[in-house]
Amino acid sequence: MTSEDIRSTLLTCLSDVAPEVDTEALEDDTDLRDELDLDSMDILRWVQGIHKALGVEIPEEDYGKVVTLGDAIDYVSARV
Amino acid sequence: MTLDISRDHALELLRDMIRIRRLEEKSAELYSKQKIRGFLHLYIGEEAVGVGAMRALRMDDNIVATYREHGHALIRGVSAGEIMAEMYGKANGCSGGRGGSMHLFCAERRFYGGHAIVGGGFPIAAGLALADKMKGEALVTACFFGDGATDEGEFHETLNLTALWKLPVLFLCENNQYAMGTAFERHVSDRDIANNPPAYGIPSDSVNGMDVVAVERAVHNAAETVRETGAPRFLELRTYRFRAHSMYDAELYRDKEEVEEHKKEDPIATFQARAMSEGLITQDDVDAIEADAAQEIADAVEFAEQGEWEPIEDIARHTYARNLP
Amino acid sequence: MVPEFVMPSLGADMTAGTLAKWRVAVGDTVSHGDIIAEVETDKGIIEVEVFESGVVQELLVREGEKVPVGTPMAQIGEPGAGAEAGAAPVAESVAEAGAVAESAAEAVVVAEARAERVTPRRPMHRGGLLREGPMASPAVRRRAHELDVSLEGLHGSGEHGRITIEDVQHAAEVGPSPSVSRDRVRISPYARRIAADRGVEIERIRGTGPGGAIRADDVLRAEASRPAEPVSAADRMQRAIAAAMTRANDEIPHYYVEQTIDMGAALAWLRDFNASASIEERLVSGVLVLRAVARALRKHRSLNATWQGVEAVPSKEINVGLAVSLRGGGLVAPALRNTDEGSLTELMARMTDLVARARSGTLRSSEMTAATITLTALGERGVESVTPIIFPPQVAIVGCGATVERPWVVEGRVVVRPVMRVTLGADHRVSNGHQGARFLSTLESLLQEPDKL
Amino acid sequence: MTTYREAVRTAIQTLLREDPRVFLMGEDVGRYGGAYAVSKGFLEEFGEERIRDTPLCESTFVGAGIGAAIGGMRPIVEVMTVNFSLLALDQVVNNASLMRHMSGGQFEVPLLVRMATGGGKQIAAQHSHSLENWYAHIPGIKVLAPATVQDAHDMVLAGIEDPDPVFIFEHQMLYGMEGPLDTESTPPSPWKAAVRREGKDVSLIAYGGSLHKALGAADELEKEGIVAEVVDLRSLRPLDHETIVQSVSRTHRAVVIDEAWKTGSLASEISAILAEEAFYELDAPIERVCTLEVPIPYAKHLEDAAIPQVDRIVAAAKRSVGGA
Repeated sequence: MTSEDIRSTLLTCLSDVAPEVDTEALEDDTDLRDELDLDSMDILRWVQGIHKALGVEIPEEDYGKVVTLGDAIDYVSARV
Repeated sequence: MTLDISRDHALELLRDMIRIRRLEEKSAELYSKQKIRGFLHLYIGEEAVGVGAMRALRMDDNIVATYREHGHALIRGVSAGEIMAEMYGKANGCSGGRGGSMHLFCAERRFYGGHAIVGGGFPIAAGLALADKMKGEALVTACFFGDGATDEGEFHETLNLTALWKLPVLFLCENNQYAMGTAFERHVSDRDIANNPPAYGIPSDSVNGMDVVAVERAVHNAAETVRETGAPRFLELRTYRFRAHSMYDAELYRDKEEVEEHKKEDPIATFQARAMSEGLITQDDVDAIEADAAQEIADAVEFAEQGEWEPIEDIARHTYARNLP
Repeated sequence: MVPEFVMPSLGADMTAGTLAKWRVAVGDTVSHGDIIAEVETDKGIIEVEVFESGVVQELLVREGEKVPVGTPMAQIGEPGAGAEAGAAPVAESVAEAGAVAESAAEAVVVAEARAERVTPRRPMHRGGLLREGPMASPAVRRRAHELDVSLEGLHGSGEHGRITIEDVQHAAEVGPSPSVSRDRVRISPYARRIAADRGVEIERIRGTGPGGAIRADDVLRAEASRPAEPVSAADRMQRAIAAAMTRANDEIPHYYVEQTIDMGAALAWLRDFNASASIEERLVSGVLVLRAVARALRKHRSLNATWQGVEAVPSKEINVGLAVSLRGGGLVAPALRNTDEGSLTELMARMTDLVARARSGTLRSSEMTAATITLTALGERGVESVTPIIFPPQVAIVGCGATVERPWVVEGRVVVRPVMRVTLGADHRVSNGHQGARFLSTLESLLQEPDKL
Repeated sequence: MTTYREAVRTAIQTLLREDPRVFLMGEDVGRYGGAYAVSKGFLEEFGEERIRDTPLCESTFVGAGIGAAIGGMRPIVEVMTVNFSLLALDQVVNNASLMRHMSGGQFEVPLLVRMATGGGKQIAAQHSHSLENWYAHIPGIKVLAPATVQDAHDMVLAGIEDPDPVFIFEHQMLYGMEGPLDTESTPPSPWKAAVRREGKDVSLIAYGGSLHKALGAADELEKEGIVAEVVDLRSLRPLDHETIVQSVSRTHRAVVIDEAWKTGSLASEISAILAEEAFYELDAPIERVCTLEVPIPYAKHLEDAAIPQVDRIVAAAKRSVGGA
């Protein structure tokens, strides 16, 4: 699975949680919580979506490692 | 044949003709300077008609004139200043600036205009005469018109009506040989215009309109006959217009030679020469008249220049007796 | 991608600004935060910073020119990159962004509200990740700028009303067409006048005259059958909120009591639970508070009621409402039925479902009317204290701030504990401060024993 | 009850008896007694001086009326019909209307001109014109259109009393119409329109011969529950904007009935006034019921089809009210 595939999947999961976000315009260093107005419930749902799609589990204590899209891609790539 | 008039009479006739001429010349100048606008029809060359006719009429007679009527108004007693101011469009003009050159009016002088639709004055004259007749007043309504107007239906209708109803109208045809630019022989079937009225039972005559004394006598006699009989009469006054129809036209319709030929009959020059040759007047008299006329015209221009413009808020005035809501 | 620097909005009431001075030239390298221009607004000259880094490729607005907010003013790109080369991908991506929002627009009330009301938190940033204003790609905006066409009020012929280049060119040819939809209404002059006098929106009147023209009778009928529906779902929602909050503020004699609660036990329990639970069963702290409020209501029935005109009517069930703010603006507070029952995992699942449905606009009507008390948690962004207003006909509301670490005295010693400030707003016609204080006390106790929740 | 003809006659007779300045002239007003028998017997009573049969010269006898009016008389000129008045238009447009203005207020023309107008008697194209609007176009004259027996009388008196030229258009179909005539009371101002029938659903605005068709249409409409207001313009110049606008402000719908051709008609003028002054009162497009844009034909069925009739007015009113 390429980094681009992962990116695409993460964005799809994000769209499920926040369909109004322009995921194409999203840059890798964007703070998802801050910039996209995601709350803890949204983050949880996103993490759950990633788990479902890719089987990668992000524990609660690692939430700090997926603050941006780029972080999340790196995090997932290392574990998929 | 001598003039057979007094020195004073001769001086008056000459003075009035010169007053008209100088007024007209000044008007032409002011038109060029755009002080006078619109149409401007000059009477230069025809002065003997206006002067002779006006002197023959009484002040309580009615005058209906045409759009070439500055001279008629002036001799009738409308001041040169009021005439000039009217041509300026000023409120102190004789028609309050609403009429202009073609629509000079003066109720006080029974001067009923100033009509610029050729032939339109005939019925008015008939009506004025009708009113006088019905009121039992032995007045004459003098109706001036050009040769062109005899083409109009209203000429013939009015001859018919005035003859039928015996209305005291004196028809004065100022035949200056042109209906605007159409020569007499090209717009009238019978070259003797005086042949028309007798067909309606109206006596008619033709007079040399360049001879002020002849005009005065003929009009006097005709007017007195009208006054006595209460019935209409007709006079043709044969004259000639030296200037263009209106202020400027190319005069394509006549030769310069023709105009020059007629200028030899200039009513002022010929009368002045005769009066001087008969010893009635002197060059000093002429000089004095010219000086007076120049002063009168200068005063008239000053009067016009000093006049006020009618306020625009008053634009609706005189449309009706009372402004409509 | 070639980012654009657009005329920023420098105040809510600013619709346009005049470029007073460029502080950069084509070819200059700029960095995030640099002052790029001076813009004159009604309030004066304001220095404007750029949020991009790169090379100024093109200046699109001349000094002295007044342009609407959002108008591209400069293109900033990688050194050496051509402006034109980069423009197309931007156009595509923004069009895509439009499509995302449009799919949301197809949903009912709530989603529609979001699509129309999306507001970026930092509108200057790259034109905003969340769209604002007329839907138009940068290429379209640029063309509009070149042709001096305002996109405001321009009718878009593209998919879902997106403004196309053709629309802009047409507008440039025919001139401005203000209030397009309004002019299309076929209505008699008299009907238009009385509709305005009576505040009847003509867009919502059915015309019975020739060609569907609206006539005076139609206006009077529409007036008689008011309240007419608001123009859009977003407006409708905002009006409903406005009406409810105004009524609450006017009618309900609020009293407030507040307590700071030690969340140490609850968070520790939650951390352990989430570490061992499957990811699908993971909880958020909000669900603990929600359950605690519900359980507290069991003991304090005076707060579990609705106000019905002259008296409070107690509720048989415990249905706690949850305030859900919509990212596009708007607010809903659907109820979780029987909030006091079932396992936390089950409640969490129901809460997740409820929030998702609130955001997609598929709430059930019973969920909108069942609650007696609402929980509003605004701590996500660091707010420490909330003074909420009751949703009529409910009789109470609980506001939670952020959980923050503070010095805390435990058994005579100062320790650092995570604490949360909880505020109860309640209807004084139904309960009193003493009862409210006891409710908060119960809530505090419940949160100290999370395993029992 | 008095006929319209008798009402006009009574008014002229009163004037001739009371004011020596008043006289009547026109074609066949004397021996013949008037083409519409208005002046029958006048020649015997008032004599040839004051009852003047004119030659057939409309321009000159209208112009003579102008001259006589300027000269202090109060002429009543009967131009047999509007069709012949075209021969006198120069005198109307260039002299009667302008004299006061051009002379800066020195001369006034207290002239009254009467003429018959309108179609409906199968007298074909040259004798069926309705050209009141031509006259109503001209500042400096006033135009009246009596539609009732009372107005036929009162307007003649008002026309002579007025210091400006007044033109009265008497619809040829009305001379035989009967109605009450009060010669004692002070008549209302002739320059104001009158609401002949009050209503709430639509204003039928008419004058002269068309007024009675409008009233007939109002009867028909009432059977279908539409209550029409009927406005009689009475004066065509000046036009009473106020009454028209007030009526339409009550009903919000207007049907203008005019026997003239629609193009450039008084109906057009009324429509424009309503658009200018009552735009925000209009709940339906203004309807005009006018004569079809053809010469008035001789054959009865064609003539009826050409000029406004009750059924066309009813249909227009229904369109206006019902949106059908």
